[in-house]
Amino acid sequence: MKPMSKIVRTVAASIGWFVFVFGIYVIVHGHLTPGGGFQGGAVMATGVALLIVAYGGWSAEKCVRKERLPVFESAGLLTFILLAFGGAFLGVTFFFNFLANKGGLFGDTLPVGINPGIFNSAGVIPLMNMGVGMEVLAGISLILFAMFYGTKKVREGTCLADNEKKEEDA
Amino acid sequence: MSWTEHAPILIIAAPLLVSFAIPLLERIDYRVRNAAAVASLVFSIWMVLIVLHKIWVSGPVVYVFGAKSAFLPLPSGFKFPVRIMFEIDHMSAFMALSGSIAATVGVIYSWAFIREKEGGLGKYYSLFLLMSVGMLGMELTGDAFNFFVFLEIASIASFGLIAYRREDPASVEASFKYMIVSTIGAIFVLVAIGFLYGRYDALNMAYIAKHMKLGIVERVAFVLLVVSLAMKAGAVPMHMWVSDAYGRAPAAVTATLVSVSQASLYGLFRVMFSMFGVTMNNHFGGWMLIIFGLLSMFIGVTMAMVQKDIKRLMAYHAISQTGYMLLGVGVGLAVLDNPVALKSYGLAAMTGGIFHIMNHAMYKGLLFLTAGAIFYRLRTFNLNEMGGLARKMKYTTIYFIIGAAAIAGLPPFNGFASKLIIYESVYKFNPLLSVVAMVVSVLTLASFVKVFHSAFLGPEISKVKNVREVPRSMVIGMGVMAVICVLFGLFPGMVVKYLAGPAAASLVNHTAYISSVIGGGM
Amino acid sequence: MWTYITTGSGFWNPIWWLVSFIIVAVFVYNFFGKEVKAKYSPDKMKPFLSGWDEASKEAMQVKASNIYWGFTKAMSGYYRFLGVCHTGIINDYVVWFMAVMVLTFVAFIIA
Amino acid sequence: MFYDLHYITIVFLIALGIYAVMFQHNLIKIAIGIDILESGANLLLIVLGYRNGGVAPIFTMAPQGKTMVLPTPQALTLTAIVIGLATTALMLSLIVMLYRHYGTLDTREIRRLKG
Repeated sequence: MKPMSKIVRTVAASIGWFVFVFGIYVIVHGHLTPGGGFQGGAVMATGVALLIVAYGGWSAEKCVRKERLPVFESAGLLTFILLAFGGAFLGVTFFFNFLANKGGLFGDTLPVGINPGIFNSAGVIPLMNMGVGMEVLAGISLILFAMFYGTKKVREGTCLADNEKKEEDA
Repeated sequence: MSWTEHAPILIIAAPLLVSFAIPLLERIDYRVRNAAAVASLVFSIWMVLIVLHKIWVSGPVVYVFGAKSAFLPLPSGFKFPVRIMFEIDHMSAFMALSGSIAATVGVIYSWAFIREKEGGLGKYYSLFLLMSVGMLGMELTGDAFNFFVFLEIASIASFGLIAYRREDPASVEASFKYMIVSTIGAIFVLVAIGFLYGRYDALNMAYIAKHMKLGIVERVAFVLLVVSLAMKAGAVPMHMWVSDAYGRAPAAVTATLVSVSQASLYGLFRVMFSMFGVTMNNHFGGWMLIIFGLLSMFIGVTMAMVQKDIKRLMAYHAISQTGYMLLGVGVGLAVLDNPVALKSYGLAAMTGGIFHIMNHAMYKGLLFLTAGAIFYRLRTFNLNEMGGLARKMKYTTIYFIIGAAAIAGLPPFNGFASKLIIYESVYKFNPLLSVVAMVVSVLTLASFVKVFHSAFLGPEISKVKNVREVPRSMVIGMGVMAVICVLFGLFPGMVVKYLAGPAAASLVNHTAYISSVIGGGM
Repeated sequence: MWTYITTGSGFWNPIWWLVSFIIVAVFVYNFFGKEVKAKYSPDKMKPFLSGWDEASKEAMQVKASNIYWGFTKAMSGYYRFLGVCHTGIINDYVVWFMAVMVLTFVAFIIA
Repeated sequence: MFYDLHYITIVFLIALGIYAVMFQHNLIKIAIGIDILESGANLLLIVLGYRNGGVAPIFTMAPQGKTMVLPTPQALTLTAIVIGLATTALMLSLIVMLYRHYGTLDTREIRRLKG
């Protein structure tokens, strides 16, 4: 995949950061506004897609440490499931929200009615959102890179069917 | 609250945790990864046994997620259950036991079967555990939408696993075909759940069952659910994906995939008995299952007769055996509103059908694993290129004989016990059905005689000269299933009394399923 | 009690079966299982293939595709029909699925 | 007059998706058909939860005494969308691999498994 024109690259470079920041905003405010882990992670992965499209896959590969993505993915998922286990460890139930309304970390109580919302509320939900966001970012980026390699192989003419035919002819 | 009280959730949470941790465990050592995968599934079996014991002592177990108390589905002040919950009765626990054993054997077998140099093994084990989680979740959940989610988890994981050998064009093709059909089926399940939600404003299966009144919307939802789940279970004429997917997946995956399809079969029975039950026209439902069953039995076995690919042949037999389960349970459903007939033969037919589910998971898993063992050494599925393997692979041969005798219904193996129950009870309902079932059994035997003759008997062909017995983990994996086949064959009374019989009774007992969540009965 | 099951119209007990099987097997082996000594020299036991020599054992084995040839031949019409149904095209899989769904729906409305 | 329009749209979308999967022989078109089908199912879920004049179900924006749109179907739809994303990504990857193996996108030629 070739890099696109200079205009596209410049715009991508200036917009890309906003995409990432917006994704992080969507993730961390998931318990107050529409959005959450998946949506924010998908927005951030759009940034990776933007890099691949604008700069070409090979340059984008240098920007992203691809070998760390599976670890990221795993860490996000583990955060999620361990928080779910937390409820069971504390003797209540699996997925019990053991931080909500206790004070402390994400422990404030939200009042009912129209209000601007309190960031430090909702218990384990923001933490789970962050875990999911991490996982989705890593997962979708991996998918995008995998698809990039796939298109590369098709374009280079390494079509296995043709090879098999050649082998049969020979 | 002791930790064993969390046993219902630990059944799926332990494999889920290990599945997520595998990319990290893999960095330590491949042995750690494999051992963790095996350990999590063995732990699952143990938890299933704990839950089974609890059900024996005090009836269906309910586990509510995220609530203050796990065993209170309806806290005071609530008119209907809002939280996602697991609802485990005898039938669920029976299916979960069968599924978790099959998954454990699959992972043990994979240890040697999937060679390290094939690559992507971390992903393989992650997906394998996810597939097991999806299957167990489908069997345990009491929430309709949760059922859909687990269905999709199991399906998507199995798409990846079927296409694991991606250098083989046929594997990718099989995975793609399965994916298209399965996704459409899953979307229909979702649409049906949406219909039921729009009608009853709830997703809990017991709540829906309690308020079920048969209108046009419910009819549409019923047809969508039943046909989609029958397709996922592999009923003829929607069976084409089965022979592709089973035939091309790695053998360890196929052995578990049999159980994953059976989870859909469980969903089908749950929808028919617990959700709709006697409110629908149960003669229609019963005869529908019987017709699906007859078609599956006959077309499956006749297609198997002409196959020359060993795994594809076994896949067609899997379709044919599914027919027995549909037939047995369908007869039970057809007489559900007739207590005399139900007591005299309906319940027995259902017991036979349900017993056959577990037997099928065991002997069909065993047969697929032996086919995998042959593939491991010869690198071919083609029966024409085999011969004389009995001289070289004695364990595999013995296991194959046990599996083939069990699937053909030869005494004293487990297949005979369940098939005998089905024949004799179905005979009282309609003799013709019983005759067809017996003819199919004869054809099954004929077909496996062919496999045995081509692969194991005969002179030692040149290709087989250097073949050795398969590695130890594969022998152990096959051994576990073979031992279960023999034990269930020798002690069918125990299985029927403690596992299959109560499972059939719990399917019939529509009110107990509802009252364990809603309380107070109808 | 562990082995005994009732089947709706009968019963089944694998232990009894196993015991009787062993008894019958011992009986049959003792009375009919005597080895028959070859009266002819091995030379004369060779198969006679119209004067041709016997090919190697490997070539003589009946291949899997040829087993049950008669069965397949007798039911060739049925198998041709099945072959038409199992096209292997993904579109047809979906067509079958939808056809069954529509049929079931119509049947359910009528019933 | 437009009261049932959304249900008509749903039926149209689902029928269109099924048509594409049943009669189109191009793999990419089949993938598009399945996505349309998924959209139909998602739209159905959203429509089921809609209440006339309801506000968005956000906890901090809930005015007292006004109707809210049902939040459960929206949660269901989100889950279904996530699953749809996974399915679509996997499906497209498989199509890429199929194209590499068979050199075609026509379903009538991708039939090594038959009979």
